[in-house]
Amino acid sequence: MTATTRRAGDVILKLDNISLSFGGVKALTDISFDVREHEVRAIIGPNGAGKSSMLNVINGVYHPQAGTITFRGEVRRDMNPHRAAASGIARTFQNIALFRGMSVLDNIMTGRNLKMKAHFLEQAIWFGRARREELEHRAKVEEIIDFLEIQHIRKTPVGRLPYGLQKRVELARALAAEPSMLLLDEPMAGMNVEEKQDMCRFVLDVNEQYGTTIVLIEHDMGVVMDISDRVVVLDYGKKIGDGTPDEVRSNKTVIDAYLGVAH
Amino acid sequence: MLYREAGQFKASYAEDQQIFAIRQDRIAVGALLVFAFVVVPLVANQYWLSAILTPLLIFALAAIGLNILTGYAGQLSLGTAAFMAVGAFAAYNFVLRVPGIPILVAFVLAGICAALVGILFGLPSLRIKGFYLAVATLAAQFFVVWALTKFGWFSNNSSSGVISAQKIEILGYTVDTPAGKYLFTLTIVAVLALAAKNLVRSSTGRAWMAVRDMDVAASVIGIRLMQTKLSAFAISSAYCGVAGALYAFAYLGTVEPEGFNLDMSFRVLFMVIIGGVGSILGSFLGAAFIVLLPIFLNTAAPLIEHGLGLQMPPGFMSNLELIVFGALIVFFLAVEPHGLARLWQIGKEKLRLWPFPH
Amino acid sequence: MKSFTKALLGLAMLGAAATTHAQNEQFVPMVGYWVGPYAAGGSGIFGGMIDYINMVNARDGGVGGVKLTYEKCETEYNNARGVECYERLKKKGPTGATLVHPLSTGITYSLIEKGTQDKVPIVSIGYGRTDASDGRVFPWVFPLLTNYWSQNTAKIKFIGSKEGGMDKLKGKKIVNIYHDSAYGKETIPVLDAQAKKYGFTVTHIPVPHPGNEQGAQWLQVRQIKPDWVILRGWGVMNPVALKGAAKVGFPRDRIIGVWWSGAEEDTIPAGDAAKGYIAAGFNVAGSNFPVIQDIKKYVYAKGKGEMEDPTRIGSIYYNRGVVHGIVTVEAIRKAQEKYGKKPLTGEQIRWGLENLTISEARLKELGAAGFMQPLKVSCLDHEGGGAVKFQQWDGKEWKVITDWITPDRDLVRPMIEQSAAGYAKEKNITPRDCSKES
Amino acid sequence: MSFFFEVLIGGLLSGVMYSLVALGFVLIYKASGVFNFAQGAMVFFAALTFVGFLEMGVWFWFAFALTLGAMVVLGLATERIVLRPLVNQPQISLFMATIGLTFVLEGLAQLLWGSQPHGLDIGIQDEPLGWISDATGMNISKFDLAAAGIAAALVTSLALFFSRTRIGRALRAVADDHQAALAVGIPLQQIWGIVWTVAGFVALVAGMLWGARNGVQFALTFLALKALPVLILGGFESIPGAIVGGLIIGASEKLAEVYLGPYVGGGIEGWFPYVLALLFLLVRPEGLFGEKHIDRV
Amino acid sequence: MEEQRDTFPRLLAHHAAVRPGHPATREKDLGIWQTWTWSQVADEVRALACGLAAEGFRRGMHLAIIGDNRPRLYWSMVAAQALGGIPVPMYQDAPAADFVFVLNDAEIAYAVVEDQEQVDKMLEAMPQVPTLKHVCYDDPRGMRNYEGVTSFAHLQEKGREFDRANPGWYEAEVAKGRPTDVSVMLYTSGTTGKPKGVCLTHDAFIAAARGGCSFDRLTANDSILSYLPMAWVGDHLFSIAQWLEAGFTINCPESGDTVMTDLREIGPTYYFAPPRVFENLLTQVMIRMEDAGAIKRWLFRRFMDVARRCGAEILDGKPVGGGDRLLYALGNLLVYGPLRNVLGMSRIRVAYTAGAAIGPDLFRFYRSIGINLKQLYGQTETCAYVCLQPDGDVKLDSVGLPAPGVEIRIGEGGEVLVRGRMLLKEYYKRPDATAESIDADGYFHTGDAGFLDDAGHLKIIDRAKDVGKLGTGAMFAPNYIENKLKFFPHIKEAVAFGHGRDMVCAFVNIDAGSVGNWAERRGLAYSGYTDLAQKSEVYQLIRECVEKVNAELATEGDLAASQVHRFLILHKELDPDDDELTRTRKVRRGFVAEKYAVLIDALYGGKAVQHIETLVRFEDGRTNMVAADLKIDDAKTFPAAHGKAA
Repeated sequence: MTATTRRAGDVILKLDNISLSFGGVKALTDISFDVREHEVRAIIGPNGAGKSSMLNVINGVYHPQAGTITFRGEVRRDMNPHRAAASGIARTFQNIALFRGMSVLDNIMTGRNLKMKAHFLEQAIWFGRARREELEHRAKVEEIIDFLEIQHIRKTPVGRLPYGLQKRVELARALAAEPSMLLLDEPMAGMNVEEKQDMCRFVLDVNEQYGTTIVLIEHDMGVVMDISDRVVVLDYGKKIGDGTPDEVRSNKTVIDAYLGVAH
Repeated sequence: MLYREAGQFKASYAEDQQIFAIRQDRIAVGALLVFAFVVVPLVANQYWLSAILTPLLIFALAAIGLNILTGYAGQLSLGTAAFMAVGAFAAYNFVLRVPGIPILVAFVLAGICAALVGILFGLPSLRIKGFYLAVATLAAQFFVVWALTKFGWFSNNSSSGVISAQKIEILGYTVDTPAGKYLFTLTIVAVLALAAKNLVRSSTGRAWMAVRDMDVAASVIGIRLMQTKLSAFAISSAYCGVAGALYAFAYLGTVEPEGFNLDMSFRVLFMVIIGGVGSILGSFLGAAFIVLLPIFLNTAAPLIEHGLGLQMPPGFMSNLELIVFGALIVFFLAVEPHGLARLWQIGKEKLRLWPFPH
Repeated sequence: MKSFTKALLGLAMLGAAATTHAQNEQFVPMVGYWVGPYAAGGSGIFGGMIDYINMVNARDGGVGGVKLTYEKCETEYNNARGVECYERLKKKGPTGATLVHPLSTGITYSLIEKGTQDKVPIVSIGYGRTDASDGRVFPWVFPLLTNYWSQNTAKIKFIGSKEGGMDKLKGKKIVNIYHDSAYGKETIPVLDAQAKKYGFTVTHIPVPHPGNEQGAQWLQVRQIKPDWVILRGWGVMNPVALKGAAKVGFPRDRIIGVWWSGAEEDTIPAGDAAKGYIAAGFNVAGSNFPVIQDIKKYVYAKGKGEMEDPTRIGSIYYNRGVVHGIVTVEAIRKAQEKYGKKPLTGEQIRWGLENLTISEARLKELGAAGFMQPLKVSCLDHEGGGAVKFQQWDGKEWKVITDWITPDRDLVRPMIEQSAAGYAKEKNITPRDCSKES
Repeated sequence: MSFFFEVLIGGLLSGVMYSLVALGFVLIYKASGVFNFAQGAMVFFAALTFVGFLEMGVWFWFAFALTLGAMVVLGLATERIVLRPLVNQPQISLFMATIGLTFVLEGLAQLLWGSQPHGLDIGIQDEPLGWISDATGMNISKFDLAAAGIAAALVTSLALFFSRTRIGRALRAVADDHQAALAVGIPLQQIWGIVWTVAGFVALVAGMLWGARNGVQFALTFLALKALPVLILGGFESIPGAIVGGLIIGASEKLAEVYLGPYVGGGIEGWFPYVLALLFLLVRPEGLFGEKHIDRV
Repeated sequence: MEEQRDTFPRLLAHHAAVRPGHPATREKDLGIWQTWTWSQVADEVRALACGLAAEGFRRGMHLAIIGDNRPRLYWSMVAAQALGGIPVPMYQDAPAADFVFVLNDAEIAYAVVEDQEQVDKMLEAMPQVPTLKHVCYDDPRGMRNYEGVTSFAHLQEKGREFDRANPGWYEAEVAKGRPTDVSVMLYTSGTTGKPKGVCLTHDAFIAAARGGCSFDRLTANDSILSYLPMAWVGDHLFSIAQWLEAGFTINCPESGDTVMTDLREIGPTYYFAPPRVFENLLTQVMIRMEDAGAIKRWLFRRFMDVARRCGAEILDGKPVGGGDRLLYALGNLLVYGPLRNVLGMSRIRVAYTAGAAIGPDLFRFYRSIGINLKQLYGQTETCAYVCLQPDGDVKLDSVGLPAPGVEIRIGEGGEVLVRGRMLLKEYYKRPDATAESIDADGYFHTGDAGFLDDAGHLKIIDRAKDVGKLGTGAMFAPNYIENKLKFFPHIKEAVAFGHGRDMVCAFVNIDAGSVGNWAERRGLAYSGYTDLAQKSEVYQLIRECVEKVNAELATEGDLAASQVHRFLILHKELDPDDDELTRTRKVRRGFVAEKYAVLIDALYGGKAVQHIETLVRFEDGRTNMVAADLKIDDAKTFPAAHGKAA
């Protein structure tokens, strides 16, 4: 996988002094960082460092008690999941959050729900716009299926899939929304080497092919250093490092807090 | 075994997304429809038409309604009968109070009334889930029956609270024979079942299932939880409402609020569970099972009694029937918790793979 | 094993069973209930009716030589199942169903149009559609003996007599505790009309189904301090009401129940709290009547009989069933007078019902003098009586305390005719002209 | 004002009676996550069996023991025949199964003991306490007070059972985490058997009290419906919740019926508790004593 | 003037004119069967040809085509032919190094490849192939940052522009084509030596295609699944020559992994598969049936007996008793029909197998369940067209009658010699080899030993050079023995030795799937292929197979001496990546003998165990050393009984 030049552009997401706590327990303390367009931005840190909480703040599942979020120039106190999705932020979850009762295809199709405009009455008679939409979006979804090489499981209920494939389907669902920013919460957790390689390839392909900005949380340092442009390091809800992989690698605080311990 | 699918390939997404993607299924469904629409009215006697098939279809419709809510959108409801009652009384009042209203319009309006009531009682679903919600829907059950009894307006001040449904008239033709009522019911149920199938295979249905399976993930991909849950309540209730209207107009002819009791809600829920949660087909299978089982047991009882030459104490057979009914339900849940639809599915898969086991 | 095979064979012949009926038989469907909350009533009434029919078969060899047959069908007091039972049984027997006792107001309503269409008389004794007493509009429906409105006026008459005359009712306070259902509400208009007529005040207090808890209602009663309480209860509501009355110290002998509140099943569970309670009834309790003795002799002595618990023979519900049986048999007998001693169709039985007269003398012949009121049905009047007796619970059994008290027909009949006319209008029925009926 | 208190006290006392039924639900839900709709039918079954033995002339306490035995057999059979095959099924399936069980119990009870109602005298009269009436003009039933006392004793003994005995502690472990309980070697099925037995015992007590109050008849099965709002309010998993919920429901429904009922035509007791519980849920979705769940993503 | 249908581009034009709306090509892509009609295909080819022209591709040049069976790659062949160029399809799974020789040999300047993987190989080969300048790829996936390569879409775009700028140019180019022009160059895999480019003319291939189509009455309404390597002559015959001749529909599977599913979906009417595929299918059928319930197994056994008894006869239209016919009809409903359906063979009218000998039992199995499976015989040099088995006259041990227009002679040493229009024009730049294989009479020397039976059917015994003699002087036909062994589902591959020796010994490869399944059912634990192969229980299993073969051989006259006396089970699967098999999965006997000489010595030396270390090469080029102690087992042999001659 040769590193190729990416078109890292302007800052599109800026988080300023975000603090979040649950019933007195501080999850995030005064965190600021930004994400540039088209870059791969990694968030790393030991377990409980607040990485997932950070993503949940970005797409509005959690509401920070303090701080502001600036997305595409718009300053907000907090997001809500629907608005985040509507403004082009998609994500995957640390623990697979697929719709277990549905097939792979339907799962990915839900990713396009936001783009479907047909009224339920039109859908009930399966006519006109509703039918057309279904077919058009199916074609789109098939491209994603092809892209992520999951053709063979298209009609399989997701519950029957092995873990690695479920992760891939989740990525597909997120991609189906054609997001401009993709939040990946440990996309490679629990995978074997081969699956990790595949996932890395997909993440980079997404980034290159669609120009999608990617914010990812990952434990595997090798992966993080290989594929990310810039890395934010969190520890106990605080930011302790920020910069290119090389910079972070040589950051003393980071080494002490994180890289020092065996991972 | 009967499925010969080799050579049935899909050259377009339209073909691939058909409800019945296998040619043999299409033929079977076509044959079934012809049978139901043509052969049954010609062959079946009045008892079968008016006492078995018509209620079966009506309950299937109610079960589809509940299945939309419980099976697809994952919101457990114990208030089905209440929504049916709303539909029945609404249709009655529309026909009564709006002179010359076409019956189908009255049915649609009845469905809308039920939908509105459904939305009202669906509001708690935004905050609460599972059994808490189920028990909350009981409030709808009790409240609606109470209100219909309490306010005489609903029953046109009938002294007994019982309403007599008006005649079904379509384009000047009065539907009053058992076969006519059966066909009327069948048509409505078939159309609505198709519409339900279409809904659940389009974005609305996927949104329901997404919310059912994992609501946080659903909201993160941009599905509005409130809209989705309430739409499920509305559409589900509308189906139940139309079923209720049919129950009054095409089946019993007269209904009283108490007829739409908790027992009926449970019966519909049984249909959904036994038929198969999240399956339109299952709604029909479940309705057939729950409608036919007691009748079968009841018919079989005296025959067994005579056959065995036993003199059972009175009430013995009735109680035994109840026990067998309950036991069969438990048995079914244990043997196939995903319902008859799953059994059907498994059977079909087996036939498709025949002679291979997998 | 053999019998099991037989049973299987029987199962296999589902539906074919109808053909096994011999020809000289008159079929009576027993569309009733033996399970559920109202099973006590259903099992008692159908027990009495079936025992009576069996007794007639055993003692007299049937009616006019025609043997009576029956088949039970469980409705669970559920309209839908009742309709299914009716549809299943209406064509049975050589001539179809003689008549149907749905024993449920809801089922009765559902069957009115079906019975009219199928020509099967619907007989509802002491329940059902009150305005069906107007036989001009409801030729096929027979709410025989008495209806809710009639009995209610009789109750007021009774209260009046206790107070020392109807004029003494003025200024009295009556509370109507009713089951909060269509059934319970049915007498409210009559009571209101009577309150206006006689100048007493009436307060209606509903009890939600099933009536397990009546603390609030009886506290309200206590606050109102009425002179009389009319209890329009159903099932468990009755004993709980009596207990409730005891709890607030309201005298039980000032509570007057309807006949669905006046059976042993309603008083026994209340224990001592029921002592003194008065209820109306169109039949009385007791097993000393010759007709009951005949049942014991011809049925139970041969080891048959419907009642598992023989102590229930002679109870209110059981005897009510015997009344059902008498009415059924007498209607058949009457019809046979006109159409001959052979199995008759529902249409012929309808004539029998409409022209049915059971005089005091006939009652005596039947061994039922004082057991039920004399009956005279006509085209105009499908009720045929309307009187009730009042009975008081003495802690062990019901004691009759009045003779037949007739209803306030002047009040009730116009209400019935008005209601029936409304129905006729709604359903586009031209009422019969009774003067032209034979 | 004394009328208000009379209504309130009457309501609280009948609330205790609701709690008694609700307790059975809580016990089973806590230990096995099963929402046992058959609890009402168990109450009916227990009461009918008990009164059946009594009417056969069996001595009171012996009849009690016999019935308790029957309930134990019933509980164990339920665990064995209904729950064990359904283990790991979704909650709704188990719930449905208990509705099926309701039918079986109803049929079985009436098959064995007939369908007519019975009176039950347990030696406490359901009459006003004279001295209170004299002193305050309020009627407080001896029976209700006794029932409240019995309920209190029952709750206390259950609380002791849960906190002091080995089995009780095991039960709590099971309630907290099935897997963990299994891991430390607690035989889950045995625990469930015990829970159903205890629930059967609670059903018997409730059945005796309710039976003595209203007569032993089919309508006892409807008690389940009275218990449901209590459960919502108190939380499915909380014994104190069942008590407090019962008191709140009992008192508020009586007050509503008396003071609110007349405005809407009365008879609102049927749905008022549900609506009350519903409104309460909107504020606090996990019930009064329920555990708050945070969705972690 | 009568339309000339003598070159492939003209055939394409013919179909585009005659049946423009008829589906010509389908491809399973994005979940559905994307379909192109003949007129669309003609347009695509035209655009492609013009695009190539615009890039400078000219008459007489060679166009390398590498990839899975993709419609666009098929079209490129015709596009090259339209320009008078010569397509050179190559085996897509070969590593870059393997391409170098062919690319250089054919002086390739232009290559059309499937995807990034193949592009990478081309780029890797480029430094050693100075001529290679233009690479065009079909699948743009992952190609964003590649430079110096063209996308297919781009090429076609360019072509359309070119076409607009030069109206009539395409037609003129097509018109310049001559039937005697070389239409395609196929490299023979060659069991020995470097590959040779076989030059085949339009005329040759069209003659072969036409003969085949008329022989089997193929029409435009037939359809086939194109899933075999495009570089293989058979695929070229079916998916290009017969496609363009008959005008039927070719269907390209989604990927190599989904062939079975795709086969089932398409349900082709005309099907070709090498014996190995049929073997694997049967093995799978048997394995899957073993998991079936008792009733199904009983039904299956019962009706397979019926089918064995009369199925093939019914298919051949021979007289069969009424009872059997009835049973067969019932079996058809319950077993054969569903079986054909799940195999995707419901609609098959004609199925062929070739490339290696097929076990008679295997062959009979398919015919008995109503699949008209036949054998054909041919080589790259003969457009895969020499003998065909006619419907209704299928002899299991023969490869059929000479095809229309083919003359056959048996030459010296039993070698089969053939002559006809379908013969190659020459070996590319190898006049020596050309002269060696085509004699003065115009007969091509096939290198196979065989004979014509009384009815004129050709029977092939073995490769002429492989037929050897045992030390005792008895005839030794290793292939024959190996095929017998390979018929057992447990045996995937076998190599028999015996030439010049006293007895026959054999290497066996077990079938991991079949034997694995067998082991699981017996609760036999094993850690991997090597471990499984060396289990004594497995040896026992294989020994039984070997002994059964021996018993058969004992009845086959001269071949009785070829009974396998000793055998061993190899610790690894023979693999094309290790050069042990050809790309068409034929055993490279010499190579194997050399590589495993130590094992052969052990076999003949009477040792019971032999240690061996082997280098294994993985797909990605990595290698690994596998060491094992191999057991050697003796098999029972039987005295020769004179039943029938081999």
